[in-house]
Amino acid sequence: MRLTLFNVVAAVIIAIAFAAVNAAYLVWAERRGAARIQRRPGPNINGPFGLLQPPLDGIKLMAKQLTIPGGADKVLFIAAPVLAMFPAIMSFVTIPFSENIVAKNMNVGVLMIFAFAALGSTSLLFAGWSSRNKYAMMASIRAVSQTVAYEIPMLITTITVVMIAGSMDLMEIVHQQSGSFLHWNIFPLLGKSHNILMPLSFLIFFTCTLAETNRSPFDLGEAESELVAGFHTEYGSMGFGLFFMAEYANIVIGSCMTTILFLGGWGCPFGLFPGVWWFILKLYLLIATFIWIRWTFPRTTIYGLLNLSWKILIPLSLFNLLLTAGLLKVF
Amino acid sequence: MNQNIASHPELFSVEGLVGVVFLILIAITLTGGIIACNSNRVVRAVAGLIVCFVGVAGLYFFLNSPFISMMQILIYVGAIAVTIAFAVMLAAPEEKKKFGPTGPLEGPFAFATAALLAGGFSLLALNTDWPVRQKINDGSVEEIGIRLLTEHSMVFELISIVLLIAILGALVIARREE
Amino acid sequence: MVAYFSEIFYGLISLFQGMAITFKEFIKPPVTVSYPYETLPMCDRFRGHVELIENEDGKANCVVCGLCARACPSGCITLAGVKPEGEKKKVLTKYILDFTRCSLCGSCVESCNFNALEFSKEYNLASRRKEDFIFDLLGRLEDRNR
Amino acid sequence: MICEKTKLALQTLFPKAAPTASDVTIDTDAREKDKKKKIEPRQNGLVERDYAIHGYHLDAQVAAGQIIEAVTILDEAEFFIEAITGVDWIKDNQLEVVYDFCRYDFDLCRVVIRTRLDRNAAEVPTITDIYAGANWHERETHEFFGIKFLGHPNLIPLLLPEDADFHPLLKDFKA
Amino acid sequence: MAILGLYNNLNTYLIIGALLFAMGIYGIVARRTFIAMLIAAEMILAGAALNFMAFNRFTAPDPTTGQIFTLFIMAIAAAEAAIGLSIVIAIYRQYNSIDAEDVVELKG
Amino acid sequence: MSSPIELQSDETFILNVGPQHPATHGVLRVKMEMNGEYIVEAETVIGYIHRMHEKMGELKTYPQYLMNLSRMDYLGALGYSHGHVLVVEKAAGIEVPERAEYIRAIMVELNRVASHLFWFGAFVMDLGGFSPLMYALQDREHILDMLEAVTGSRLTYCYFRYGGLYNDVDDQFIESARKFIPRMRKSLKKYHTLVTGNIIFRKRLEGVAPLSKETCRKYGASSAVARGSGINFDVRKNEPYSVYPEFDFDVPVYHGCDSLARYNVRMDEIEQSLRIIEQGLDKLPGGPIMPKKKPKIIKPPVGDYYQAVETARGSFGVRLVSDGGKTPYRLKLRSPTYSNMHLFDESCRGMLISDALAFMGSLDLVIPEIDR
Repeated sequence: MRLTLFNVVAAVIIAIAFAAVNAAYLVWAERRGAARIQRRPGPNINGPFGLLQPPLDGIKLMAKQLTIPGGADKVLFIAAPVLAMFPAIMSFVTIPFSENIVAKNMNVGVLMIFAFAALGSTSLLFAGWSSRNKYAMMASIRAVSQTVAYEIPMLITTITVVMIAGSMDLMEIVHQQSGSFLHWNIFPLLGKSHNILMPLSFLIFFTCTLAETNRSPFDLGEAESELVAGFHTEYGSMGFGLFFMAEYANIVIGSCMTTILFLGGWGCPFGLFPGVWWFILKLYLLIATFIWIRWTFPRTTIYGLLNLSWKILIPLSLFNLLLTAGLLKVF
Repeated sequence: MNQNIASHPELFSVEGLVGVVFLILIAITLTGGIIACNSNRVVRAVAGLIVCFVGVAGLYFFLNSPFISMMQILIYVGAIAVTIAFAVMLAAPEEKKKFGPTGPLEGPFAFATAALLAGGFSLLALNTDWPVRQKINDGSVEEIGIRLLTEHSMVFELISIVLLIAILGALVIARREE
Repeated sequence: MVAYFSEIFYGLISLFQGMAITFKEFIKPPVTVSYPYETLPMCDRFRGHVELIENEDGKANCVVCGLCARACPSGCITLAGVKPEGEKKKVLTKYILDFTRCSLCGSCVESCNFNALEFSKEYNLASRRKEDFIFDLLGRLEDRNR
Repeated sequence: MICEKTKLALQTLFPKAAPTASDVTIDTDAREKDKKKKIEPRQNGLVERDYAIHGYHLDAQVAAGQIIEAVTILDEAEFFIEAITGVDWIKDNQLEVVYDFCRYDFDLCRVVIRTRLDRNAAEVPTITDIYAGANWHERETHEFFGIKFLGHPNLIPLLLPEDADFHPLLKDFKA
Repeated sequence: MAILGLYNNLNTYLIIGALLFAMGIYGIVARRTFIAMLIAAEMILAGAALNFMAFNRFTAPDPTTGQIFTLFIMAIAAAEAAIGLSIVIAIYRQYNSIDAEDVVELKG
Repeated sequence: MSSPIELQSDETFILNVGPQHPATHGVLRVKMEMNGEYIVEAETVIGYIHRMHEKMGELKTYPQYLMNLSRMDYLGALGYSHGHVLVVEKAAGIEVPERAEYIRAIMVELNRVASHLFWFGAFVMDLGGFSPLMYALQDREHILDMLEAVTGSRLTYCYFRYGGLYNDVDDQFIESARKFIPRMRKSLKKYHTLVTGNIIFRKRLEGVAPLSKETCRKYGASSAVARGSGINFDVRKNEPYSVYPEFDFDVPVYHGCDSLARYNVRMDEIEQSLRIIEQGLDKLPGGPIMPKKKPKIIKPPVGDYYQAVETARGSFGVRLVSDGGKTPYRLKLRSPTYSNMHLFDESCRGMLISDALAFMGSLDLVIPEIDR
């Protein structure tokens, strides 16, 4: 533990850089992707393919004045975006990008990511509360109740995978899926699980990731046609920028988790290039799906969202858990 | 004083860095606690509580139990604190009055009581000869799981029932009168 | 129970169908014109603000009958003319179009019996000052000929 | 069909036949009449209009007190409310309130109910209790003409600013 | 730099636990609203749990008992929070206040 | 779904939706008393962009007023002009050549498709889906290009004249209109797969915002709002005007009474409008577009005239009171959205805010048309 602390500190710094670059260029990717889906060119003026757009946007955001609405709770108002960013960065510490690229492998890595995700949801609450804006308030209540509701099926599904791997160690979970890509948890045939419902499990987990990161079609916290800009209505300047970065960092973490739990992490089916690149490839394919989904579907409502969680996802994931447990016992 | 390994690490060593982190954690815990107990706004008190619990989770980490540490964050911060914050938003949409101590004497009395207790416990802790540990805690989750489902299985079941009843009870109590 | 599962099943199918459509659109080329760098030609009948039509010797066709000013619903047009000695027609001396009030209805062009007014193809009109939109059409005509 | 029925029902409003109401005239005269002649304010009564020219079938002018009665008849015949508006007949020193009704039906029948009010004391009972949709129309007529709808739940300006005290559609209104 | 070695010392944890406990007691006595009291109660539980964990690390013969105890404390705390908050909300509905002083009828 | 709940007065708060709010599509304000996410009471405040078109009508001569009608509803401008020219022609006894009537009908229907397309996109955007708006705008641009080539403007057309049209259509227009119809049908199929069939979309609209026939009647609702509640009412069929009796088309009526029914009605109307355009192009007669004899100054005889037309937003009526002068004595514009919007206050009680805003979207609001 003592020697790894340096690792951790270094990792945090790298994670901040990684999160920032990701946030910036995922915004670019999102805008370009959305534009292509809508048959527009998207940002293409600044730099080649518009690649200078994100840093320029960042400079613009930083140059703006930070306004705090009158009547707002100043301390919490400023603390909320920081609180949003902090767990997102901390979560990067334990994610293994490959055999060697991991800051601090913990034997409770899965749990740690969930714990920090829970910490992140409080920032939404404080952002909404401290803004003294009814829209922000409603949005934050929505966002948090959604996060809480979707944590349950997500945890249950994760437990299924943890049961198969017999460990909460992310490295261990990836190791267990090594071999050909038919050993991945999403494929039920050659792996340890034998559970034919694993693709469904993957779908449930992916849906929950969408909901946990407040992404469309579950972006009730920032439903612009109902609640203006949601919980960050009153935020401008870097406060808004931090929320933005945190959102994309959360997407990256959610995709990392999906990759590790279901898609075999850095495991490569053909071994053409080193594992870390496979990891990155899977990760960004998932993120592309996030973007693709966002620009395809309309938004759900709060009751549709809770119905989906309680009536469909939780029963199915519970059933899946029981089935997996039974199969593990039998084989 | 006691049987603990007395270590005096240098500031600029790895151990020293760990010590600094520990001191920061203590500061976080105590600051959070003070905010939670003294803030004039309920929401800030909740925020203080969250800070305090994150600090406590860090302390657990230093006590070689990452599992409990993560559970602390997951349960206390992700569930309890959020629930309290929710209740604040439901029950006190506008903070009509500042809420401090009730009477002029209640604050000092409370403080005296608390100080007495803290002092007493601390003295007790310092002046006791604690026995030596016999088995090293390696932070294994497996061990906890096995113990939970073998030795403590009865308690485990009871706790589940308590939680279930608590949730049902909470629903019944908070339900709107028809 | 059957309804429950069939709803999930068909719901999922509908979602994938939607994603297939957006994917198909994704691989098609963009259809927009990136405006300041490329422009489309304006159609023949485009109705911009009005301009005076000149005759062969570069003078305005207008005979200062004032029909356009009367036809205008918003009173955008003020014009004046003099009748020089020995000429049959009046000569236009001033033709002011207050474009801030113009609704581009085309009544003026329609009411003109002397082929003196036409729609311009100008659409790049933006300014911070109101005065920029009070057009002196006679002056513009002279500028064009210069 | 429904026109005949409505006509009969509306005729009950005019028991003691006013000259024009006793025998319902087919009015096609608007064009031929001498334009120079001063137009007299119409007497209360029911007129059947030529749809091809005027665009509606029945035209009933009633006293202000009879509005509720007339509208109830239409409500029972399942008419929907099209609009309420006013006309300022400044020369006669009168204000007219015009109610347009129509039916969701292929048996077309457009009915106009109108009432003439004194310009200085323009008051008419509200019909919001019968047609909830009359609410905005009456508010609009109130703010534009100054006609008071007695019993209206919320008679404040709708389109004009909330504190507007002028009535722009009156003929003597100068901006 | 003895202060940097504090993390390896049982007494540090015990004193922090005692301080948390005392803060909780102070909060319960001094604060007026139910929610604040609930927050204080959570802190008392946290103080106790910290003691369990400390003893588990430094003195216990069996390294899991303390952790399991802490887990149970968390579960109890969660149950307590749920019930407590539902009572608070019920009281708020009834009296339109969450101030303990305002709810005088409870005195019987 | 949204069910009315028992409410206690002290638990509510006021939420101001608008005047600037992304869902109101203009300057509209709804003062909502909320209980959590539920609406207890709503009060619509309109009039932020009121321009007193009716007074302008009294002050301007008949030809001068033509432009105003297209400013009322900037999405379906031609339908409104149509109503106005029809009532004046009726009053002044102006004969309209057949070719002009056909071209008017084609143009109005094209404009209706354009308006419905925009509504479709905006409605789905209200529900959070952004891409359909862009697809709808692509198709709409084609219509606008066609209309621009004929009328000279893209949005606020001033194309109809008393007795006829501003200018004639050319072969190029007819060709592009013929090409447009199959293209639009293909797009409609795409929209149905992308949006109508989507489970999220259906779940948001099915059974949401029920609107009974009785409510529609009491408020005088028309267009898809009435037709979605099972009322078979379309001015083009019920009170045929212009050359509409010559066309073979259906009036889509849905009995769902919910937002989905209103959505379906409009989507089907696009298809029906395409049918009308197709037939209009086939039947388009030759001849002049302005009548041979037309009074120089329009002075309708004394009287009271009414004309209703079916615009993209419903039954639009013009009441013209003439005193025989050069300007109308009184010109009342009965705008359909005014009545449709009025429903909202009463109907949205007890709804969730997200449902209420979907409901608002399904009403197809164009604010300048309400405020006039």
